[in-house]
Amino acid sequence: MLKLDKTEIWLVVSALVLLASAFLLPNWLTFILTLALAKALVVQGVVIQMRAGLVSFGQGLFFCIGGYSVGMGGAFLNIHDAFVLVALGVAASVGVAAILGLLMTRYRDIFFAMLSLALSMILYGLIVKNQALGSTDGFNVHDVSFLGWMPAGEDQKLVIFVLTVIVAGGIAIALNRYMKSGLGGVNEAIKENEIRVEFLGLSPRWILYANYLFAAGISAVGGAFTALATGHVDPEMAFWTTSGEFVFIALLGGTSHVAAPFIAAVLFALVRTYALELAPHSWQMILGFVLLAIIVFLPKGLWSLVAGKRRAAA
Amino acid sequence: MTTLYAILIDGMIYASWLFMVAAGLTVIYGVMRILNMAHGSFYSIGAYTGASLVGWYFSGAQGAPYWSYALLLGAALVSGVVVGLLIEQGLLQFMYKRDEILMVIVTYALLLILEDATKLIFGVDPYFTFQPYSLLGRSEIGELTFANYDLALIAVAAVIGAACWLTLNRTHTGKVLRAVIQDREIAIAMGVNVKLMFAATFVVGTTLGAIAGALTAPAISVSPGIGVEVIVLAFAVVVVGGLGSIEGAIVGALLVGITRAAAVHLAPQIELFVIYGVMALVLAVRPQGLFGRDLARKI
Amino acid sequence: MTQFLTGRRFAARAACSLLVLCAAAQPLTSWARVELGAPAGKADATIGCMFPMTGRAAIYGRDSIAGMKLALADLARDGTPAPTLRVLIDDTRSKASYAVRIAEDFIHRDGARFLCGMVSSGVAHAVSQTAQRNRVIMVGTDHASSRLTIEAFHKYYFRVSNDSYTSMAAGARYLAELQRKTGWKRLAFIAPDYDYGHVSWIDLRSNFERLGVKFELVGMFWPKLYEPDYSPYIDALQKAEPEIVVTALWGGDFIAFMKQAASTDFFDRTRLANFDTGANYEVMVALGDKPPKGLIVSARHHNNWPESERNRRFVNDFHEAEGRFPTYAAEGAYSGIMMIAAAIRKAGSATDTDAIVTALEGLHLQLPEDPDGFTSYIDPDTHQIVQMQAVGEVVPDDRFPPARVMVGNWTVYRAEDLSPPPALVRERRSRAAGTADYFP
Amino acid sequence: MSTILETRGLNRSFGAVTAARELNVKIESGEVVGVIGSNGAGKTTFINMVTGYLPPSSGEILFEGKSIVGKSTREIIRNGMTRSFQVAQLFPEMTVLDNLLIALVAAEGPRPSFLGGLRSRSRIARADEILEEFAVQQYRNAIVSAVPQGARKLIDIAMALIGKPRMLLLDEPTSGVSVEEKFPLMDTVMLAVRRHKVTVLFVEHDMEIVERYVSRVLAFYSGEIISDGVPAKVFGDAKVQELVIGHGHGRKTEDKERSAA
Repeated sequence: MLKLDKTEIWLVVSALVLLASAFLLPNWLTFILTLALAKALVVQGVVIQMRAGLVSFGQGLFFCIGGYSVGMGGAFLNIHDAFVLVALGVAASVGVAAILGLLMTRYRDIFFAMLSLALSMILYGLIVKNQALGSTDGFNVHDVSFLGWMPAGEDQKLVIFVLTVIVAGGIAIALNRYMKSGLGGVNEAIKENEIRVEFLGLSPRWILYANYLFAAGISAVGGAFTALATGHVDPEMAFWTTSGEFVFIALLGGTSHVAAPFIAAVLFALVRTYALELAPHSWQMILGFVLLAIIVFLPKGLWSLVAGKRRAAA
Repeated sequence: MTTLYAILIDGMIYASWLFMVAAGLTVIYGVMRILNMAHGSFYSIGAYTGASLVGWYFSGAQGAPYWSYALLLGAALVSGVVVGLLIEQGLLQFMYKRDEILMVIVTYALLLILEDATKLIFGVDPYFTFQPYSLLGRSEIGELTFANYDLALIAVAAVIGAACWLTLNRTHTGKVLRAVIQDREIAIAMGVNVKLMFAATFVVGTTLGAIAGALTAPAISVSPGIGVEVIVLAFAVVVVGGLGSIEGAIVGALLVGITRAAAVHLAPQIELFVIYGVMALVLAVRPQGLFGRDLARKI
Repeated sequence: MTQFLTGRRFAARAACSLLVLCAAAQPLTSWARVELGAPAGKADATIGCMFPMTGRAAIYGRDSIAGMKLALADLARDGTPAPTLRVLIDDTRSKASYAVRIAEDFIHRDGARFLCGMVSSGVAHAVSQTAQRNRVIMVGTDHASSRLTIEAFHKYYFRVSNDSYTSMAAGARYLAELQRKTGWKRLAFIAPDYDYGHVSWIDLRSNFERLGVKFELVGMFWPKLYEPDYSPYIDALQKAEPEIVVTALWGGDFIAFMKQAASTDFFDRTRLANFDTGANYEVMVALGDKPPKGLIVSARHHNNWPESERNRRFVNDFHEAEGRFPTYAAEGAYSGIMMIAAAIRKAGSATDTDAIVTALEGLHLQLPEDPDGFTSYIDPDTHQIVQMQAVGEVVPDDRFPPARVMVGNWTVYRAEDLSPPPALVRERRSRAAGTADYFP
Repeated sequence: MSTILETRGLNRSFGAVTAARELNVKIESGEVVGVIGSNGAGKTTFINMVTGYLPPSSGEILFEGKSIVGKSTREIIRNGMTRSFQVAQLFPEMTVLDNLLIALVAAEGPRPSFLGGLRSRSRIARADEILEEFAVQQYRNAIVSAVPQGARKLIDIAMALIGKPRMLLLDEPTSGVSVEEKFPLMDTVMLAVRRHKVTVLFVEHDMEIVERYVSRVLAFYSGEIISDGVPAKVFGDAKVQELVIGHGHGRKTEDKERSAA
């Protein structure tokens, strides 16, 4: 049924290795990996739109919707099944994206970035002022069951890690297909020359709209898993510096390979964890210098380092 | 009726502060097409240098108090020029060929660096230097009392606005600058030293940000994070007014300022949300802002 | 034909990323972590404590650690045989999701039977739910929201410092007496816009209702936490022309608000009251020698009250050890360690959690906060420590340099008058059943 | 021969300037119609209206009998009328092969597939055929921004033809191309056009090119068509001589003088 190409085979292998390592690695590392993989899904949402020429400085909006849907589902609607909660998050996120997308796809580069930033700050403003949602403190996510099964305390984190790896792997394969598909190619074409795409009989606006919705969906999955893993949600998820971080990681990895955002997210998480421990007051500075180095020396991102100059070499 | 006066005057005070903060940002974007995320850090550097200098001056308590205002401006000028030159010459001048959106991310990296740099240099604890603020006393307008320092800020903002507008529209360098804004390549072809223009503009932009910070320092407790706070507000003003236009920044500051003042008085709950609401609304209707030029699609 | 990525190159990449993972795998002991007391092997019980050690609230973290050192020293010096305690302290960075993570590490990796500390109520609330889930005792030493001992109460949660209800009860009584003298009618309230701020207002209002104090609420304002610019709120407050302004702003925010208000005629026409954190030593230092007029303040611990031998020894020991005088966080942390030690001694075991819970309920222990003739005790129903509270005004006093003013003209309130009536506790707990606080 | 394109009473004015006045044109399928006229004569306005990029102030445009006024560019392209560009509009950072593959995907339908791979074997084979047909196969894997101007023009036209249009607008195909390359380029284009049986509307300044490749010429001057017919007739027309070619546009006339002197 599913004929996997070379990259997809390696994706499956990497996922299996990660799953196996779950039992070897200390649980604080699996926790960091869970968060990194969940964050990588949001970064994929940024990357898809970046490949079409749009830089979203407000992807935190859908990351937050995904997270809060899980939190609110548990606290207010008494839904405690993980799969239903994640689906709820994706549905809410794609619903919001369906409306906002009509407006957002009319804009390009700086204006798209600023409007997306403004919209995510509006959500931030709404949540911060809302008492029932614990305003700036946010609130805890209740324990979840997985199709009825309720694992004991610490195992729950392991189950969430396994679930994240599997879902992230599935999405990675879908993204790989998408990037190499006709639609994926047209995406890059829109970035290069939107008018030509129009004169080839396609509607760039509807393709960007589809991108926007797809990115919103996987960002919500990222938000949902982050909420499940940390057990807490707060308005910080929609703040513009969080969205800035997603753009940072997207650039760190580069947009040319589906695995790049995953590797970049893990590296970012590790660099930040060590930087936080070593220099609690200047970890942001370290990240700032890393970003500058990437832009100056590796415009195509870390990925171009590893994949070598495949185009020129062929 | 008094609430209407209160909203108008509070709105004016807040608008003048917003304009001072946004002026540097819109000047730099106008000429250099760089949306400077690090502008908030220049604001906080100006605030920190101003606050620490004035704090030191008053702890000694020898000189006449009114010198502290000169000290504030001096601190802003020095820190603005030094930091501006350092960044422009050290980094930005090599990157003018890069496309706009990448420059936004370069300045985001600068923001991350400068935010931590200020923490390392000035520490984490807040600076309270209220003497210059309370020195000017207060005055009554109707039954309302306002700090003279705030009212003075309106005048200072007006001066800065007029200065920017006049240099841009009524001086020779202004004409040349506008040529660079229209088309960089042709300006170079006509022998304009664009490199110098960019360096000067960037330093002016950072110094304007630092001045805004230094002049605000006496009115607030200067602490980490005020820079990040200010950037998004400055974006709202500049985007509403139209990127790169001084008149736009003035009108944008007034619009956002008065809306926020109304919100604080009438519906404090929606205060934060209302600013971004205005920004999203204007962007939806006129993406290039009230005064921005519509970028034609040439094929 | 260009392969998208040749197998060889992909393998190289996968290998290098795995290498990075393994390099990161060696146990990351967080350098910021502090360890006190007995080493891992020899301790009867391990206590996992969490405080902000970076950012603006770092001063409370530093003082709490010093307070704990004093407690461990007092336990060792004390005649009666005390349990050997191992105290681990980590940085919450004032972020709830991060604190929850540290709490779970303390429980599962370090085998901590107790969690303690936490300055922000939001962080405390998140960790409290983790403590309940893992059936581990949590002793709050510095966060004050009464929600933790009422709406979000659970069997394993205790608090050893006055909460917002106790402070507001003392404050309401003080303002009731002031009303009989000055007949003030117009009151305004301003507090940071998060859980602690809103709960403080709820507690003040319910105390006013209990005491039958009639007043006109002329304004309520909710600046965000760490707001740098209070001028719009000060202007709005002046327009509302209140006679009394009660605030729950704390630390740097409270100081910034007072300094900005001092540059206006705010203090000529209004009296500012802060019953929960106003008298903190850090605030006294910041007031310098010209405090604003009419300030009414109280706090969970004062360096100059009570004049008891125990309090004087605590403050001097702290000054000798740290070279500065303590903020109120120090006494809270000190009490936390002493309470845990006393409970283990009373229960006779350091591992039987339920026995320790029953031992703690109703436990009496003499603390620096207690004036002579009174002993603090834990309320069996709310697990909140019951202590006397002293409210006063700012008076010149340079016995504790660098502060030039301290609190004086004390009005002291009996502990029994300040605890929430059981009916109110039941009513608030039932109402909480449907909200985000409710925890199955 | 059926009429493929007809305009009735076509007007367009920008404020006071009338760029098109009462244009009535009929083009039969299979024709190669040259459009000449100095800058500002209304050529570009006419082309932009006909390709749906610019709505007319009034009048009717019928393509294969159906009105295309008010239709989006996309719909008009889907109906079989497309255009190439004076400055080749390609995807600069992608390879020439990728550019063609994108055009092939677009030709397959308005909603590109999410699953099917861009680089399917059949599409690559079809792309290679097109590269041979336009003699640009040596640039197959080169990044477009590194490809010379002439080849880029050919690729631009090739991509336009991939959508199997019935009518193609050539917008100054030889502008910016060196003199030696001009005629080989035009031969390749005309060969491909004839093989695909495409009607061509052909905007060109170079009279030598117009004369050699065009079956009919429309001469524009200040928004009106002043002459319509076979090249010999139009070039012979005194008004065209004076108003269009007289403006020193016809390179032919200058060469004659130089050679005569």
